[in-house]
Amino acid sequence: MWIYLVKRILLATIIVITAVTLLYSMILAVPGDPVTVLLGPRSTPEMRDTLRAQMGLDKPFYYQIGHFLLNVLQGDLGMDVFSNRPVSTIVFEQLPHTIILILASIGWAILIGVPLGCYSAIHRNSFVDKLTGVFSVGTIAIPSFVIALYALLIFAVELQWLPAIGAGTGGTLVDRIRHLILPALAVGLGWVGYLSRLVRASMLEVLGENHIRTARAFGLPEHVVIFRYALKIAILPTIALLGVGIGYLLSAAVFAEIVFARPGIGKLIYESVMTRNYPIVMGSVLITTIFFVASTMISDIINAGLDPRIRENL
Amino acid sequence: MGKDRNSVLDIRNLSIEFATTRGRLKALRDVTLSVPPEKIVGLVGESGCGKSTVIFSIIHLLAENAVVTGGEIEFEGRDILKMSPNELRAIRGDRISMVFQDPMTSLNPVLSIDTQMTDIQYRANIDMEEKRNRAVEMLARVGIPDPRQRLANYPHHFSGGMRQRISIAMALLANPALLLADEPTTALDATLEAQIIHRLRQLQDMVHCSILFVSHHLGLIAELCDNVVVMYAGEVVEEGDVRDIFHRAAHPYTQALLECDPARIKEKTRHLPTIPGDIPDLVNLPAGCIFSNRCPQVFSKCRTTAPQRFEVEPGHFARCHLVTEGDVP
Amino acid sequence: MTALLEVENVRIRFRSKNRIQALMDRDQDPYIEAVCGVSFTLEPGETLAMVGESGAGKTTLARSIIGLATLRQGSIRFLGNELSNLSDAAFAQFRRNIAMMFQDPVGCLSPRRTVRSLILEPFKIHRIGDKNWTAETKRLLEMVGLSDSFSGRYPHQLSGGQARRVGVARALALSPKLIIADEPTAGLDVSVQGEILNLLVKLQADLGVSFLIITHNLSVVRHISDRMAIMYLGRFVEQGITDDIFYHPRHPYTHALLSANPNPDPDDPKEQVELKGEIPSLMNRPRGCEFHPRCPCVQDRCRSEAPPLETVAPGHLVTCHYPIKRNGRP
Amino acid sequence: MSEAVNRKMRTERSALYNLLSRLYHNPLGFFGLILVVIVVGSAIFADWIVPYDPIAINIRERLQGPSAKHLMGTDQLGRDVFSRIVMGSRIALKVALVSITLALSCGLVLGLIAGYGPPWLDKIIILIFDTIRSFPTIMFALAIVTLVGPSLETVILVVVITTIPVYGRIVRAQTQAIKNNEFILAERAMGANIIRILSLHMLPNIIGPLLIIASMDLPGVVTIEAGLSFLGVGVRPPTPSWGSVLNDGYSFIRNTPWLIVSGGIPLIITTLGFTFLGEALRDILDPKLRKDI
Repeated sequence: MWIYLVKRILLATIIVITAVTLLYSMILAVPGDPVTVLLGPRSTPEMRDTLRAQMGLDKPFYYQIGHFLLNVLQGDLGMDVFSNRPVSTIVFEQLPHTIILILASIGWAILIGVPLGCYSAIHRNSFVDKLTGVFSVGTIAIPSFVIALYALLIFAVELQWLPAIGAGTGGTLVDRIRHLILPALAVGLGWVGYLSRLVRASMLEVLGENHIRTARAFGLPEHVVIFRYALKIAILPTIALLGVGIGYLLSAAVFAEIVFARPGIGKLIYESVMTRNYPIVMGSVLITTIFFVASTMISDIINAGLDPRIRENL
Repeated sequence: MGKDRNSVLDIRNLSIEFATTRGRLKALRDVTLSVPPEKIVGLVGESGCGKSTVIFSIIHLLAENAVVTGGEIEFEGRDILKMSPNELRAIRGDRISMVFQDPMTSLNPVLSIDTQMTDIQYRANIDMEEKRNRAVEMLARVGIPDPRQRLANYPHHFSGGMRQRISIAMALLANPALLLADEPTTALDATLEAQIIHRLRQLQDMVHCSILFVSHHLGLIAELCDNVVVMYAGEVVEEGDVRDIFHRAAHPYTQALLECDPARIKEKTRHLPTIPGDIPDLVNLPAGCIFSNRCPQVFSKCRTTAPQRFEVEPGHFARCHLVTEGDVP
Repeated sequence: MTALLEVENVRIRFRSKNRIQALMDRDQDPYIEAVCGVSFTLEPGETLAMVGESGAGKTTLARSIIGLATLRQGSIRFLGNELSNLSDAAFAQFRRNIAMMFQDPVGCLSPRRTVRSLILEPFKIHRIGDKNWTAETKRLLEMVGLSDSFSGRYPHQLSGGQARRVGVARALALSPKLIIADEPTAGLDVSVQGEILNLLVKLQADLGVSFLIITHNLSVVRHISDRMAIMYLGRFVEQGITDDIFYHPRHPYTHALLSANPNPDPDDPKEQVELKGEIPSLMNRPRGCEFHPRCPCVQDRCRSEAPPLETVAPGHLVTCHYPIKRNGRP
Repeated sequence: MSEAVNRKMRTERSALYNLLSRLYHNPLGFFGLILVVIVVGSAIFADWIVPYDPIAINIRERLQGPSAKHLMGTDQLGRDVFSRIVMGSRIALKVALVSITLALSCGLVLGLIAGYGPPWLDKIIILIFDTIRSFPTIMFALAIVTLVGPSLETVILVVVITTIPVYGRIVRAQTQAIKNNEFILAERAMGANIIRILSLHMLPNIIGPLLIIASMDLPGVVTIEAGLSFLGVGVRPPTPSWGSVLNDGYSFIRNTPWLIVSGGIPLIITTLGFTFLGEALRDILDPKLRKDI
């Protein structure tokens, strides 16, 4: 098992390093001079030169990448020119809100989606199965920010059941949860359908395999066949896709944070884009990418834990 | 034909159809066969003759689109076709157990052999340790080297031959009255097949269960089985003691099948005998005998009326007009 | 006259571990020896059968002859010309004379193309232009006993037997001198098997094609092959004239293989020679004679020393320290 | 030979006919087809359908609800929302079709190379795919917009870069699955060169499922374009895009709900339409693909 672990961590670091290099080379490939972009046209040449030297932009390409990589490894993502606070602290202040939102959305999506998928796989073509089928295809397709806007319009603005703005920071726990419901609903709704379709499809495939027929031929109780023999295999592709799904969740979270004016990394990036503050943008994109690569790695490791075949093939 | 007191399993006039887009496929028609206690009955026939459908109907694990349109399967005094799901589950793995054809896919890939072999003993109220001991003992009997250590392994640690031995061990663990074997050695090499068949024969003498052994390999059937049932395109064309079938075959299909087997042809020949033509479409069946379009000795009556099951000699049945009318060739 | 095909000391291996794994466990050899030192010749119009169990390397050897597997060592000469070191272009003109039939009757036919285009594929590949294609398809289909109505069909609309015949028709397209048939009877019932084998024998009689047939079905080999070779773990343990080997098997493995093929007669059970254990994995090959862990008449020398190749009768070669004595049968 | 040619013609026409009839029996699929026809129709005939000039400002009639005069009401600058929505469909489909064709072709080529080419090349391509895939789409889009500035071309660039790995991985998986099939070995044994094998034997078996997946991917691409326009970093105003209508709707949510409602409807119609149609096509054309969500 540990060989698999080492290999997987190695792969994750390589992806992160390539991501960093890609991001950084994107900055340098920009037609205009990043510094003028940053300081705006009215800035004097001296200001631009000092900033350029400060950011080491005058050095050769690979040196800058190497320098940037070294800083990243030490957790230093450079300084924010506007508030001259380190980028990493700014980004890490906002990250927890986004993570809470993502965990809440994926949480309720799993709690409802997975059992729904199992049920519709076991009771194929039943009323529930057909209903979830249509419901999931619909919710997967409709963009999450449209759902967010409609939810905001109906529940917050018209019916005013739930707060429309902010994350209720500083308020009581109940208050914070009330602020969390609508965004989590908007981000997670598509995932209920996605997970139920996924679990249903892989359950149906596994239930058709020979070893399940063997289990039934030995008269094992149906619940043992379903949960211990079938679900344990059927859940593997779902876990793998959950790891990858974090990327889509992060995108949906950006919209939810903007629509519901919640603090978080999405809102941070959005505002920095408006002010063309690319260090912050790059820093947050980098951190979200690392967060994404970590989550795919974790889901692969969980899969290896559950499936001996993955664990042992070198 | 009253109740056959001395047989473990009695299938009478079993007919099964499959609902397909092209219409109702009549997979089994009026199948009648019996399995005497502690005997090995060979169910032989070429692909598409319905021998696997018979096996799966006994354990009632048929595909969703299967419809039983008639007949009964009497096992230990009760008709399996009329059993409730719970009653069925009670006898599966306890009184009837089964070994499947493809060893690579018939064991759960993510559960250890230990889990799978102790799970199937859920009926015996003995503690886990005792269940493990019984599993280890049975694994040793089927020829798995150092079974105690191998118990913790997963299926992908074993070769095809080893996995089939494990399946046989699992099947015989509960001392069943009837073991169903669906071409268990077809996927294995010849030398391995010989070992497993030899081992199966020994275990059968020890466990005193009867075996219904499905195969398309005539040599295997001759060596292993006491009785033989020959099937063609969904019908039992001949049934009898192994010497009846191999030496005094009454049905033209059985005779042709035996002729075609290259192992039986003594002198070397450049031209191998074959049975020309194909199996008829089982959705819209031809009139008369099912083998009429390929039978070398076909005559007018064969094309009009279907022959009935006829006892050629005690315990030897065939379904052919030649047998009922003319003398046996 | 020169032999049609001369294979000499051919060795083929596959990389079983990629570079990182190979670094990690140095003790294990990162390669699997699929074929280790095989030699045989094939005369025009002759049929050689290669028999052996899974993992013996039969298919790998056959594929190396037609250039689908690269040789680590040894040579393959076709009508005197060396094939093993030819570039693809140079190899192409020999590909017309060697055709191959594959194990899966339906799987070896490209799924989205009609039978007609499948049969004409060899002509298209070798850019042979000047033929009336409809007549050519008709001719080839009739040669293998299929009516012209099949030319519009797709592979998934064919039965095992019919697909196999299309495979034969495709192999015959450029009227080759050698056809390599990998398990021609696989997946076919006994009653249909005969049709394909009779077809191959008829083609040999009419066109003088020589066959290299790979199979594990011994009873078929007895009837249709002139010479046969038994392979075990990538080596020829015995080769010779078919009747010689069937009536006077000299290698214990051959004897076990022949006896493992039960005789379909309840009153004449053959004396069973049951081998011990399973086919060892190619990763860690046994020392000395590689058959010794399973050999019923193993002796000390077998465990340490690899047996030499011996000629026990004209054209009858065995690699065994203690070959079985010739029994009484003629 | 002509007999064979028109037999092929007849089979093609009848194939299309029986596809439509089977679609008719699949209610969801047919419903999807109607929605798709509406969207595509409005995109093609936009100039004729549009009652008002989508950019014409008319402050007096600003923020009106739906009325006979303005089917979907007017926005904060008094522009007719219905005209903007209909013109918006042209932008949405243009972005979707251009980016999907580009992504599909690049993905196809890279996928084939990765699947059929030498292992070291496969590893490099897969590494690039995994890296791009590890950027959340919107974040990556925002990063590029920061550098290059918002425009339609940026949106297309972002969509293409983020969707190439999706198609690339599918093509690679299929190529590797087919590569070891015996019919490819048979072709190689007959001496067929790589080009012939890839084009005549590999591609036909891959294109079918790939097009179905592309049709189901269309909603995703439309969503990205609308999302970026909603964030104000996509299409530059005043060009009408569904996202920008929603953006106006969001800023004036307390004044009128209609902007959001009417901005959301076309997105819902398009995404549902293409998804239902894609699902139905997949069930009809390639049932064994069903398990692939």
